[in-house]
Amino acid sequence: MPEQVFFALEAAANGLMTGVLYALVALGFVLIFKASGIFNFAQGVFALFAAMTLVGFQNGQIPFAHLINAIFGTSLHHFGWNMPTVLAILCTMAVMVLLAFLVERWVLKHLVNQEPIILFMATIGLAYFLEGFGDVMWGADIKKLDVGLPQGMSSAIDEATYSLFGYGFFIDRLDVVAAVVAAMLVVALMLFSQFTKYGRALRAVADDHQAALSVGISLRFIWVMVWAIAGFVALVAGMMWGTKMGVQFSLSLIALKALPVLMLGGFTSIPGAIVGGLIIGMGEQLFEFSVGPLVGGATQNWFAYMLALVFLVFRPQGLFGEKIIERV
Amino acid sequence: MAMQQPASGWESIPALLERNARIHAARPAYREKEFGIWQSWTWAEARDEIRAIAMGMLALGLDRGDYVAIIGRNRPALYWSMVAAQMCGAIPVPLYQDAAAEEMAYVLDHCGARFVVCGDQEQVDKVLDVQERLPAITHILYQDKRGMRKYDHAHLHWLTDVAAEGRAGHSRFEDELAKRQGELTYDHTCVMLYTSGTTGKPKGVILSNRNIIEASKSSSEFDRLNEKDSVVAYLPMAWVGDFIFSIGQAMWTGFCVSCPESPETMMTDLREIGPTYFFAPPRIFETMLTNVMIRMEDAGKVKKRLFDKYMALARKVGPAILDGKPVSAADRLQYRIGEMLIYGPLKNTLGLTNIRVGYTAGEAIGPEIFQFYRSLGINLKQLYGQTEASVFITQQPDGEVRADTVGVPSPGVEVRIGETGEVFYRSPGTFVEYYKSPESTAATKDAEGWVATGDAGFFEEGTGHLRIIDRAKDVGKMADGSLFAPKYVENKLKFFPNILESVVFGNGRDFCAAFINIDLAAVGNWAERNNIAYGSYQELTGHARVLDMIQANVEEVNRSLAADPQLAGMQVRRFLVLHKELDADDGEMTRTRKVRRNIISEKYDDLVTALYDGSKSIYTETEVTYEDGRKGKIKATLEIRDAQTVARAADRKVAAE
Amino acid sequence: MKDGMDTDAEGYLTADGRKIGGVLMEMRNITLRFGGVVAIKDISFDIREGEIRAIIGPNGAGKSSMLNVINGFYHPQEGEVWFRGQKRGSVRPYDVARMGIARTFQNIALFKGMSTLDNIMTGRLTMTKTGLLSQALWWGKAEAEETYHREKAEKIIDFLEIQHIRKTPVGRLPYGLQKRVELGRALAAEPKLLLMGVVMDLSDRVVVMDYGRKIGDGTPDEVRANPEVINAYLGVAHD
Amino acid sequence: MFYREAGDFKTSYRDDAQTFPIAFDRLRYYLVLAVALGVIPFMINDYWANAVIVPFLIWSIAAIGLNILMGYAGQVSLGTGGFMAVGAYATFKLMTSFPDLNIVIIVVLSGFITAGVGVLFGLPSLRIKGFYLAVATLAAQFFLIWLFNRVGWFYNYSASGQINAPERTVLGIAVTGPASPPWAQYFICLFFVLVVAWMARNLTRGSVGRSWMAIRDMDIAAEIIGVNPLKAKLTAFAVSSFFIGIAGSLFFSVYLGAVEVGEAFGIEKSFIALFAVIIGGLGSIFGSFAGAAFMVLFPVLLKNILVNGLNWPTDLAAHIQLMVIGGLIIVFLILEPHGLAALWRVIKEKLRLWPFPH
Repeated sequence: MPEQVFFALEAAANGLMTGVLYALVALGFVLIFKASGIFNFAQGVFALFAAMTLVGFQNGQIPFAHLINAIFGTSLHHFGWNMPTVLAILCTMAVMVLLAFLVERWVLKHLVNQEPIILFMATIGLAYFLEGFGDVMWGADIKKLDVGLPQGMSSAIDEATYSLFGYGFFIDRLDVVAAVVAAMLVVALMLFSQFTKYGRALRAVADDHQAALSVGISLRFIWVMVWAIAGFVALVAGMMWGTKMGVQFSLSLIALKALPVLMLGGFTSIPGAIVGGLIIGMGEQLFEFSVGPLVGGATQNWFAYMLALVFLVFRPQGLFGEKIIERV
Repeated sequence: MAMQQPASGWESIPALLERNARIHAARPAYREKEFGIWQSWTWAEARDEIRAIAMGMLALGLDRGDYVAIIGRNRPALYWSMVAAQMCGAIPVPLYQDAAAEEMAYVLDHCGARFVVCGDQEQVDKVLDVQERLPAITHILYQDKRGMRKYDHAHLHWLTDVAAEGRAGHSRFEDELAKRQGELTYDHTCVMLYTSGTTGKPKGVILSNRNIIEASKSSSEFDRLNEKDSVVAYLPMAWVGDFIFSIGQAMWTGFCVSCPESPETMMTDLREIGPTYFFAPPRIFETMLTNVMIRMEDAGKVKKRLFDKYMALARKVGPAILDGKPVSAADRLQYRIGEMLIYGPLKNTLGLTNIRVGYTAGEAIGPEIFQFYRSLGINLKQLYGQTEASVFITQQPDGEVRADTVGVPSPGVEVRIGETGEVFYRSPGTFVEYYKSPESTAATKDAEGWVATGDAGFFEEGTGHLRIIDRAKDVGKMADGSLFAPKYVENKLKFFPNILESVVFGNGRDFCAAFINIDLAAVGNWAERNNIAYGSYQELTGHARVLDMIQANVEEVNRSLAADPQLAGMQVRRFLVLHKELDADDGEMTRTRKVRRNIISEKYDDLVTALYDGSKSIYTETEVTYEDGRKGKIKATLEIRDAQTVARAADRKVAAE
Repeated sequence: MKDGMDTDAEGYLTADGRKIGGVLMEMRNITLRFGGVVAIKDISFDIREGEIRAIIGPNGAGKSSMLNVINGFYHPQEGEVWFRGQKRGSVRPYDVARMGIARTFQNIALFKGMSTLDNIMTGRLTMTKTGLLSQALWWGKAEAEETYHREKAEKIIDFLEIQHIRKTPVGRLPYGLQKRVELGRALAAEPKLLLMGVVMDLSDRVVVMDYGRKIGDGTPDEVRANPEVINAYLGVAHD
Repeated sequence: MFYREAGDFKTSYRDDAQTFPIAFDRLRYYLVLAVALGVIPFMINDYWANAVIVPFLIWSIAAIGLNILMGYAGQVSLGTGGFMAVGAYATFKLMTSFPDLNIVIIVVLSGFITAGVGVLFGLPSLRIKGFYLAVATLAAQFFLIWLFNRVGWFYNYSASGQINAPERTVLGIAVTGPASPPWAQYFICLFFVLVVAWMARNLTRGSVGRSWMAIRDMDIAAEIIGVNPLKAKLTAFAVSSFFIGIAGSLFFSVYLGAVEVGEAFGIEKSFIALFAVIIGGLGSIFGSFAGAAFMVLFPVLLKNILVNGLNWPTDLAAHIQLMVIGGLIIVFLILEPHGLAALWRVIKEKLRLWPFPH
């Protein structure tokens, strides 16, 4: 039934695009994990927070308006101007760098020698804190994000595929843009880590903290840097997701799906994050397409986790990780 | 002296054991921390254990009148072995477990021990080392099996096996055992204890059942000890005090004897048991106090201030409250708060909460140390005693406790002061004789039963309390004819926490001079707090600031001596700090840690000379014995300090006029 | 035996007169590879009852790998392991522990969050018989079993003279004491064969390894005289 | 106030291994028990039962359950909410299928059913470790919630998708349903808390607990000394899920009465349990209580201050609550990674040594 095959292909293509976005969030995780061994559970909330901040700047929202109103009985909400998108993005970027700095200063510095699992817990705490903080700062209402990215069905793809297969693929232009942006980001990050001094230091840190120190770069700087980069990646991801489905809490849950992506791809592998993202994005679309209707739908809620779980049982080191020889 | 008839009808320790097994059958008799918990035996169980060992000893051929040496740390099984030996009509001879093989050989040879009961492999090894020279030894028994597997077991027996043998053969031995036990009378030897003696070879003091039981009975009554009391047995088993407390009084009253798990866990074990009756030589109390003070140094400011405040209050009113003297209601209330906040918890962490009666003896105790415990509400008292007296000569009754006296004569004890100032006593506890040494016996005990203590002292007017100044033979005259009682000065010096030991010279000389041993724990801690680096004990002893500190102590002693015209002549004019600790292994002290003055002055002849020839420093080499028995030499250059003295009160008066 | 001292099936007497029994464990032609790396190459030797057997060799010679093979942590690609007269199949380490093989490690592997006593008690886990429910309810049987094992553990604590640290978390102990606790844990299992990750100068017979091969086997004196062993330690180039 | 331990010695292993070996602790424990049994039931009212005491008891059970898994066996789980949902739905199905079955039995059976599900999701733990496992447990969380949401059989095909607890009685007194008096709710929860805490204590002090802790501290060494890792991990999952299932069962039947699965057992419930365990202290039963108390009391307190005291809007208070709890988690991890239990241990040590500092 060629019709069904095309449906499936279309679903897969859409999944691939979603997968690119998963991969984007996953990238943030990988960066931080590689450089500091920290499994940053708050990465999803980072994306949410970045998107909220971006919208806030764009719309000229007064930060902490709710809190100020509650304390002083005022009724502030907006400054009354709109910020140009580019400026807003830059401001948000600055906020994310500041955030990275504060996280290092107030959290990581004090947890340096703790076990990884403790650091993991700390990032869960951080996620909670940041979620509450974002809400207090910008309000918890669902916000629309428009940074001028193209949206809606891509008629070019529709026409091209129609002429090729006799079936027009419905693909959102935003997804295409996201895929391109993600690809560019990945390339940029790879170039950064291969060819710049800081990039090399970052890789050195991943292998051996002492060695990195001997290169003459402070560990703390690298941590701030890497968290800032992760913040930047979160901002990009937040922009894409936010444009796609509005800025709201569920954004951070979707970002959580980067976790199974990582489990598939391996925590330390950038290509792994990309491939894992694509597999999961595509897999969950196809699964929903084929099995979903039989079991009541909404299988995207768990498919990614289950896939990762089953996969890991057979290959605990992930797709790109090396086999671990345990020693005693 | 009138011979007391057995008041009780129980003429031996085994007889008392039988009585306890009947009237206190289910009450705890012995406890020992082993395998993590307090293993306990009731009197009935203890009786069975002891009988089993006794029958096992019979199976090995133990005869009436045989000597059975016991060597090891305090453990129930070793106490049982002593009583088991008594049951068989043999005589237990507990030995000091830290004695070197040579010392032990002398004692084993002297008493002709046929059986030796050892605590563990270490003791067995020592006995095996000298066994060739001691043909009398036929069997060696040991309690702790560890490391013993590879030994030739022809004459070696695990105590548990011996007891099992006894149990297995009970039908064969029961009659014999009953017969031998029945033969025991008040005049049979109960135990032979070797006194370390400050000079010469140890002497075996023979104490009869009468001695031990009468002494235990009257002393138990003196402090109303009963079967509900409990003691921790941790002092050397060879020491008469331990024998009286852990066997004599325990058997008489039926109280429980608890043995610690190991020397390292002693303080924890003490705390766990929380004894009601406690004995310790001044040294232990001093260490305990030092530790308290050291630990409190690290306390936070608030806590430290609280502690200091309430300790000051305790010093002021504590002893009075303990003695039931009138104290103002406000102070009483304050003291009660202190009890809740400080004294109570402090006593508890030290394990002294339940102490009803505590004793210290053997040496003079520092008044501050003594008062510290008294002020906390611990009924610590002093007694004066000797092996030859079955411990008790004088004791302090409740309510008449002071640091500088040793109390009034114990019940049944007569005390008189000889012409030379020497103290004599006569009592039911007075020993029978020195074993194989009629001359020594005659020299010590006269025909009427009066025993010379060798200590000089006097009865205080008014209170009737005895005060001891020094060893009688050590009391001498200085060149100008004034009194020289070195121990008195030494004790005053030793009351400073920094000073562990001191030896004062001056007999026949123009002035007094002293050797000082610093207390490594206290001085080391002080050094640490003051950032004074030192690499060794020797380096610490030579440090100028340490010497300054000791000099200040010496000068303070001088000031206090000067207050009393009789003693002012004994002020220490010159002193040095010894580069090594005086050690029993080097023969410089007795096993009970009493200074052997003559040996020291011979061995350190060069140093003594330097003290009196005005040199500023002296180079010396000293031979030392290491723990493993090897000998070595240490070299040092010692600085000799001049301490300020105070003119006699009388002279000063003259000068002032 | 191909090489080494003459040992018959009934065992032999050691220099200090101890009786060594029959073969307890036998390794036959063991080869272990990690990917392309050969960690152990065709090694055979036996261990007898009552014997103190050493495996020595320079760093990286494959001693630890050999111990790991013995206690079932690594599975050799070739060769057979015989224990108490039976060929051992594919086993997991905990099966091996149950067979009566205990081990101490080169780098102490204690359970840091647990006390000395609990660590030693873990040595007796292989002997636990009561089930989950019985333990959850702590009915007679579970408690009696716990007490029984506690008694055994306390004997070991007493033997090793570590009473004073009984309830101290082992993470806080100095190295020497940790070593003792680890030995205690191994002894608590009442093993037939005890593998120790440290050199002991008490051996009856010694296997010498270098680069995964066996280069000597015999009494300590024989081994010391073996030129190949000397070369291995002095670093003469390998061909 | 200060411990008095002199003379408090043990003559048997039984005494030595008891839960509160120190007499003073024992006394305090009996005191708490006396208050719980003899005072609270007479003072409890609707507000206290609903806002504080009943949720505290239920979260204590859940925290003990999670602590078994995380604190004792070292296996991180983010699936507590999902497992609680299993307990709740098992209870619902049992209550509606067997109306005559006693509620106590139903709760216990729900625990067993949850234990089974827990074992199923615990199976991967043999191969997956650390935070890989944490993420893997998210699969349980999301899958189970989805399952109860989408498969009609579980909610008896009710139109709303909700489940409701019918009235059930113990000794003739309603403990579930709208008519149950607060003290009865309190008693049934207290009963389970006591049983669960007692069982958890028994398990953790015996060989099962030691095999868990061995796996937690060093899994390879544990295997070599004879611990079967699969068995140890699965028993931990089973016991943990058993307790969590009981908590979920009570949460639904006694506390909420009506449940919409996504709302009642969402991932944030997993985090509440997780935080309770971290703040309370990993590997401590006392810590589970302390952590549960904190996680229940703190929001109530904060809400009382912000909303009732300062008249701030409820949503703002909720956001601030998120911030503060997140912040406190971090502060705890930095200052006392072993939680309130460790804090208490330190204080207790101080009191035992008083007046000495160490």
